[in-house]
Amino acid sequence: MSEQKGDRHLDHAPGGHKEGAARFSTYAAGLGLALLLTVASFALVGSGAVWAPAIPILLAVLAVAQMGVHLVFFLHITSGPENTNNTLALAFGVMIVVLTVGGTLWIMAHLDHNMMPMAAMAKP
Amino acid sequence: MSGEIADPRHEDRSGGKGDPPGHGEGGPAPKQVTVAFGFWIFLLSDIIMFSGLFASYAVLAPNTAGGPAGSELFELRLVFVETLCLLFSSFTCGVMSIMAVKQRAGATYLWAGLTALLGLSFLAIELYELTHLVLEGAGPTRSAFLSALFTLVGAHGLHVAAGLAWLTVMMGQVATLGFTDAVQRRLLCFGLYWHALDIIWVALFTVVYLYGVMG
Amino acid sequence: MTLLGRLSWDAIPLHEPIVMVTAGVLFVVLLGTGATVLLKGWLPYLWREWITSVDHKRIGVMYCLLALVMLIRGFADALMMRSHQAMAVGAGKGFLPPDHYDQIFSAHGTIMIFFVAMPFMIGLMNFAVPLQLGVRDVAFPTLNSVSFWLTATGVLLINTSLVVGEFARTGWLVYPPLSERAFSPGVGVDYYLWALQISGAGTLLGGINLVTTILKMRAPGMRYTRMPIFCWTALASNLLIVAAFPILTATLAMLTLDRYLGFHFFTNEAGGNQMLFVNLIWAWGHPEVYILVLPAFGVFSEVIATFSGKPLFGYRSMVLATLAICILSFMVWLHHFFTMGAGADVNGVFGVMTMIIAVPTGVKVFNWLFTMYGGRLRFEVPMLWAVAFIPTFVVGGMTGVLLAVPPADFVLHNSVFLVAHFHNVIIGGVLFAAFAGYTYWFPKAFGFRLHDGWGRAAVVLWVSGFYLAFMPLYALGLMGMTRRLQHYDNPAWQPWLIAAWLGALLILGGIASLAMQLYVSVRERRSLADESGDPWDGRTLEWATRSPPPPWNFARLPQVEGRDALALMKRGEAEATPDPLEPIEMPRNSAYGFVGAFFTYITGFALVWQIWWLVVLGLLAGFATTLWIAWYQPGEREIGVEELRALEPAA
Amino acid sequence: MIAARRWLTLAPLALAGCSAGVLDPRGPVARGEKQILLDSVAAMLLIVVPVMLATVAFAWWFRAGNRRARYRPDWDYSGKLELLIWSVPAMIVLFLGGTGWVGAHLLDPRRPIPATAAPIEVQVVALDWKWLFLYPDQRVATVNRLVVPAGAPIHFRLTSATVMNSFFVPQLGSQIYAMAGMEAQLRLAADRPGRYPGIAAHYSGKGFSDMTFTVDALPAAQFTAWAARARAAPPLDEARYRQLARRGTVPAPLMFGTAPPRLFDAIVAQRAPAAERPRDASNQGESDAEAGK
Ligand code: HEA
Ligand code: HEA
Ligand code: CUA
Ligand SMILES: [Cu+2]
Repeated sequence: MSEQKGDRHLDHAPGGHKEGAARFSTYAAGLGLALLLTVASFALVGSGAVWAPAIPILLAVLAVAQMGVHLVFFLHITSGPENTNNTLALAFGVMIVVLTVGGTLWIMAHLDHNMMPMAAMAKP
Repeated sequence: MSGEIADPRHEDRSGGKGDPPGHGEGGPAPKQVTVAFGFWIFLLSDIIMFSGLFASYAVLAPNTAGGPAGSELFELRLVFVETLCLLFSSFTCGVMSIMAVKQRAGATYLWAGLTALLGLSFLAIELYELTHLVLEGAGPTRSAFLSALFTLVGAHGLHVAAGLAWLTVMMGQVATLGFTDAVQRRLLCFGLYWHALDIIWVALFTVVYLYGVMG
Repeated sequence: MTLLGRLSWDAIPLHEPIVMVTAGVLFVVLLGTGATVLLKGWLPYLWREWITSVDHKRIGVMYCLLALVMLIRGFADALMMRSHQAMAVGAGKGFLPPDHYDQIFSAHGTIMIFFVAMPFMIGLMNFAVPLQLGVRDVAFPTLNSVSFWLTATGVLLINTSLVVGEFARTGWLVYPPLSERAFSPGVGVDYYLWALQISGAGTLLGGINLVTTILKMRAPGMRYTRMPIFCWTALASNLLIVAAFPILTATLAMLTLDRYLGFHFFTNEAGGNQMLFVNLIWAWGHPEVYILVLPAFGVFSEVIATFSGKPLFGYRSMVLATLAICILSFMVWLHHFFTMGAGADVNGVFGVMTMIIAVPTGVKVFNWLFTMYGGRLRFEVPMLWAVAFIPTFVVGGMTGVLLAVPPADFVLHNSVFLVAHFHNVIIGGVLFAAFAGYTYWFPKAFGFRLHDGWGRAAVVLWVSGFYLAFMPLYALGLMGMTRRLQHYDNPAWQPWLIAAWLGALLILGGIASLAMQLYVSVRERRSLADESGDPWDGRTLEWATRSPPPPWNFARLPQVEGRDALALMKRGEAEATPDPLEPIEMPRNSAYGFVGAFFTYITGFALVWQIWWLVVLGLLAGFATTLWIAWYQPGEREIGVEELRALEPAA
Repeated sequence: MIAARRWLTLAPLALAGCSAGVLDPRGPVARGEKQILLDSVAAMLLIVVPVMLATVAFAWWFRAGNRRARYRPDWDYSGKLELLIWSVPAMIVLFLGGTGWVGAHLLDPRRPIPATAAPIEVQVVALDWKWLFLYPDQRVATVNRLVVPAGAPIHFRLTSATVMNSFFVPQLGSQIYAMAGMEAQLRLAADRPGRYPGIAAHYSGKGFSDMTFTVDALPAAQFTAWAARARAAPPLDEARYRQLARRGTVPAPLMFGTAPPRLFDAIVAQRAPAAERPRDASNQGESDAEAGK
C-alpha cells in the first residue's frame, strides 16, 4: 500500500494511524473515558453532590474534557510536529466558534436587557 | 531533488531523505494526507455551522411564548441511551477502520454493521422523541424555543442519517471495488465524520438536555 | 395547480415592459449563442475543453467570465437606479414604480457581491495560486469543477427570477420580519435563499480546496516564508470563507424554515427574535467584505512589486497584517448595527475593534508606498490601477473608520454616506484589483496581451466616473439622505444626484472601453502575442512557464530557493539543475460538476415553487450522479516522458 | 490632481453645511455628534493626506524614465520604518478609539440629557408606512408630525407594530431602530424652536420613501397651547387604530385628541388591535389603499 509511505514522514492526515500503534486499545481507552465523563455528566444533574449554581460550569468542563477525549483517542489529534497543520486548523476553528458564539450571546444579552419592555415584564 | 517530485497528487517520492512533504521543502503532500486534511477543514466548517445553530438555540431557549419549556419536555433517560448508542458506535467505527486498514473485508462488514445498527437505534430514539413532542403539541411551530430545538437536534440527526447512507455506500464500494486507495481514503474520511458527529452530540446533550432539565 | 406547486402563468411578468424586453434580449442572445455553438460544431470542443475541464486555469477563466456576464446585469441595475434617482424628486416619481425599484437595489447588491465580486476574486485565485505555488493543480481538481458549477447554478437561479416570478424586495441582506412570509409572500425571497445556499455551498467547497492547496501542495522548497504574498492573502481569504460561509448557511436555513415550515426564529410572533438574524448575518457579512478585499490586496502587492522592479517591501509585516485582518474581521460585526441599541459598552468595544483594523491595513498601504520608493516604475495598465487604488481606497477606509465611531454612525448609519463608503472600498479596492489582475494575468492565460490604449482609457474613465458618481453621495449622506429611497422631496439633493448619474455614465464609458479592449485585443492577438511567457519581467513562478501554460503547468516542478523565486532564478542565484523528466499523472475530465449542477438547478427551482415531486426527483438524480462518480471516477491519466518531451520541446 | 481629490472630498463637507443635515445640528446630541465626526475626520486626514501626496510623489519621482532617481532593487526592509508604520496608525486609532469609547458612553441613546427643563415623554410606533406619536402625559397622539417643546429633553420610547424601522431626525442627532416586541429608548433635545425633517432610516417595504415626518419644536408656552388644542381633535379609538395600522401611507399629518391609555405597552406586548385587514397582503402588495383618509 503506497499510501502508508506518507506515515513515515512528518506529516499526518487527521485521523491517520501510526503504524504499529496499539490502535484497538486506543479506541477502547477512548470509549472508557468518554463513558466515564458521560455518566458523570448525567449523574451530576439533579444530584446534590455539588453546590447547585456550580453544576452548569462543571458540566461545561466535563463536556470540553469529553470533546478532548474524542479528539485525541478517536480523531488522533496530537500536539506532535506531524500534526501541526491539523492542530492549527482546529485552533482556528475553535477560535471562530468561540468568537461567534461568545459574541452573539454577549450582544444578544445586552440587546434583550436594553429593550425589555418597561411596563409589561411578563412575556405573553 | 526537484525531479523526484514528479507526481504531485499521488505519493511522496522524496525518498524520506529530505524534509517532510507538504511542509514546503519536500513538495506536495501525498494524496491521502491532502484528502484527509481537506476533509478535516470541511468538518471544521460544519462545526462552525452548528455553532450558529447552538448560538441561536441559546438565545431563543427562554422564548417559550407561553408554551412548554425544556424542563417540562426532556426525558434524560432516553438521552442517556442515545448517548450510549453514539459512543459505542464511535468505538465500533474505530474498530471498523482498523479492519479496513488490514483489508479484512468480513470483519469490516461486521463492525460497519454494528456501527450502522447503533446509529439506527440512535435515530429511532430521536425520532420517537421528536414525534412525541409534536403529538403533545410541542412542535417546532409552537414557539421560538421549539423551533430552535427541532432545528438543532434535527440538523444533528440529519447528519447521522447522511452518515448511515454514506456507510452503506462505502460497504458497497468495499464489496465491489475492494480496498483500493480511493476506498481507503473515503473510509478514513467517513471515520472522521462519524467521530465529529459525536463531538457535536456532546455539546448538544450538555447544552440542550442537561442545561435544559435544570431550567 | 398542485402539480406545479405555486407556479402558474401569472409568474411571468408580462405586464412589465422593462422586464420583458430585458428577458427578450437575454433570450435572443442565449439562443443566438447556442445556435452559433451548434452550427459551428463547437459543442464537442466546449464540452471537452471547458465544461468538463478540471484544470484550475480553465475553471478560473470561467469564474471570471461568469462575473463578467453578471456585471452587465449588476451595472444595468445600477444605471437604472442612478437615472431614476436623478429624476425622482418631488412630484416626479421617476420611471420605476416602488415594486420594481425595490427589486432592483436588492438584486444589484446581491448580484454584485455574490455573483460579480466573489466569482471574479475566486477566479483570479483559482488561476494564479497553483501557478505561483509551482504545482500542477489545486488539491482537488474535480471538486473545483463542482464548486464552479454550483456557483453557476446560483447565477442561473437568480436570473430565472427575472423571467419567472420576481426578485426579493428586501435589500441584499433580507432582514426579517420584512422577509418573512407574512410580509413577503412572493417567491422573491425564496429565489434569494436557494440561489445563495447553492452558490454558497460551491464557495465553501472552493474555499476548502484552496486552503488545502496552499497548506499542502507547494513546490519543493516553497516554505511559508517564501510564498508570494498573493498566496498568503488567498489563504487568509479562503480561511475566512471556510469560517464565515457556514454561518450564512445556518442563518439562511433558519429563515427558510420560518418561511417554508412556519418556524419562529425571526418572526414577530411566538418569541421569534429578528435581532438574532441581524446579528448572525453580519457575523458572516463583515468577514465577507474582507474575503473580497484580501485577495485584492494580494493582487496589488504582486503588481506593485513587479512594476517597481523590486521585492515587496516589508514582506513579514505584510504577512502579519494579512493574518491580523483575517482574525480581526471576526471581532467587529456589530458595527453594522450600532443603532440597534446594544448599549455603550458593546458599541464601544466593537467600535474600537473595528478601528484597530485600520492599523494593519495602513501598514499594507505604507508597504506598497515603500515598495514604490526606490523602484523603477513602469506604468503599464495594471500599475495604473494600483496607483489609482491607493488614494481612492484610503478615502474609503477613512470613511469606514468614521462609521466605526459609534456616535458618528448614529447619524450616518443607513445614509447614502454609507453607500458611498462601501462603493469607495469595493470599487476603489476590489474592482480596481479585479481589473489590475485581469490585465496582469491575461497574457498568461491566453498568450497575448490586452490592448494598452483602451486599457488606459478604461482607467481614466473608471477613476473619474467613480469620483463623480460617489463623492456626491458623501455630501448627500451628510445632508440627511437615507439609502434605498424610491423618491424624495428635497430639491437641494437633485443636483448632486444628477452629478452621480453623470458619473455612472462615465463608468459606462469605462466598461465600454474594457469591452472594446477585449475585442481589439482578440482581433490583434498576433501583434500582441507574448512568446516569452514573461511579458512583465515577473518575479513569481507563474511567469516561469510558457503562456498559456500546458495543462500540467510545469514539466518539472520548480525548485524554490527563496522568496520571489523567479527573480532569483533570473539573477542566476538559483540555477535550476535540469533533472531528468519524469512521467506525470493528470486528472481526467469529469462531467460530474456540470451534471450535478444541472440536477441542483432543478431541485432549486422546484424548491422555490414548491413542486415537491420535482424536488424529490432532482435530489434522487443528484444522489445517483454522485453514486455514479463514486464508482466510475475517471481517475488520472499518465503522461509518459516521451509524450511529455514531444509536447514540451523546451523542457 | 491631488488638490482636486482633496477638493472633491472636502467640498461636500463645506457645501452640505447650509442644508438641513447632520452638519447643521439643532440640539445637544447632534452637536456633539457633529463635533466628533469632524474631529475624527481631521485626525484621519493627518495621515490620509500624506499618504495621498506620497503616492503621487513616489509615482512621479520613481518613474522608469527619471534617471535622477536612485534605483535600489534590493531595498525591501527597514526596521525603523516598520516600527513607524505600525505605530503611527496605532496612535491615531488610539485617539479615535478613545473618542469612540467615550462618545459611545456620553452619547448613548439611553443616557439622560442634562437640562433644567423637565423631560417630555413621547412614545413612537412605526407603522406601515407612517409614524404614530403618542404623548402619555398630554394624552394626545399625532401621525407624521412630532410636536415638542424647544429646550426640553425628549424621552422617546420606540417600538414597531410591523417590520423593523429606524427613527431619525438628522438635525437632532442619533437614530435608533424601532422593532416589534421590543422597546428602544432614545433621548434628544431641540435647542431652539424650528421645523426639522424626520425620516424613516431603515427600508421597510413599498411605502418606505413616503414615511417621512416633521418635527416642530415650539416654545414651551406654545407647546402647552398646542397640546390643549390637540385634545379637541377626534379620539384615536380602536377602529381608528386598526385603520392606521393597515398598510398604506397618509397624505397629511393627523392629530388625535385622546388615545387609549397604555396603547403603546399593548403594542410592545403585541396585544394591540390588529390591522384592519388581515395580514394577507404583503408589504409589497399590489393595491395598498391609503389609510387614514
Ligand atoms: C470590500 C469591502 C469593504 C471594505 C474593505 C471595508 C472596510 C472597512 N469598513 Fe466597510 N462596509 C462595506 C464594505 C467594506 N468595508 C459594506 C458593503 C458595508 C455596508 C453593507 C450594507 O449595510 O449594506 C460596509 C459598512 C461599514 C460599516 C457600517 C456602517 C453602518 O451600517 O452604519 C462600518 C462601520 O464601522 C464600516 C467600517 C469599515 C472599516 C473601519 C473598514 C476598514 O477595513 C478600512 C481600513 C482602511 C483604511 C483606514 C485606509 C488605509 C489606512 C491608512 C492609510 C492608515 C491610517 C489610517 C487611519 C489610522 C484611520 N463599514
Ligand atoms: C461588489 C459590489 C458592488 C459594486 C461593484 C457596485 C457598483 C455600483 N453600484 Fe452598488 N451596491 C452594492 C454593491 C456594489 N455596487 C450593494 C451591496 C448595495 C446595497 C444594496 C441594498 O441596498 O440592499 C448597492 C447599492 C447601490 C445603490 C443604491 C443606493 C441606495 O440604497 O440608495 C446604487 C445607486 O445608484 C448603487 C450604484 C452603483 C453603481 C453606479 C455602480 C457602478 O459604479 C459600478 C458598476 C460596476 C461594474 C459594472 C463593474 C464590475 C465588473 C467586474 C468586477 C468584472 C470585471 C470585468 C472585467 C475585467 C472586464 N449601488
Ligand atoms: Cu429591471 Cu434592471
Ligand atoms: Cu463591516
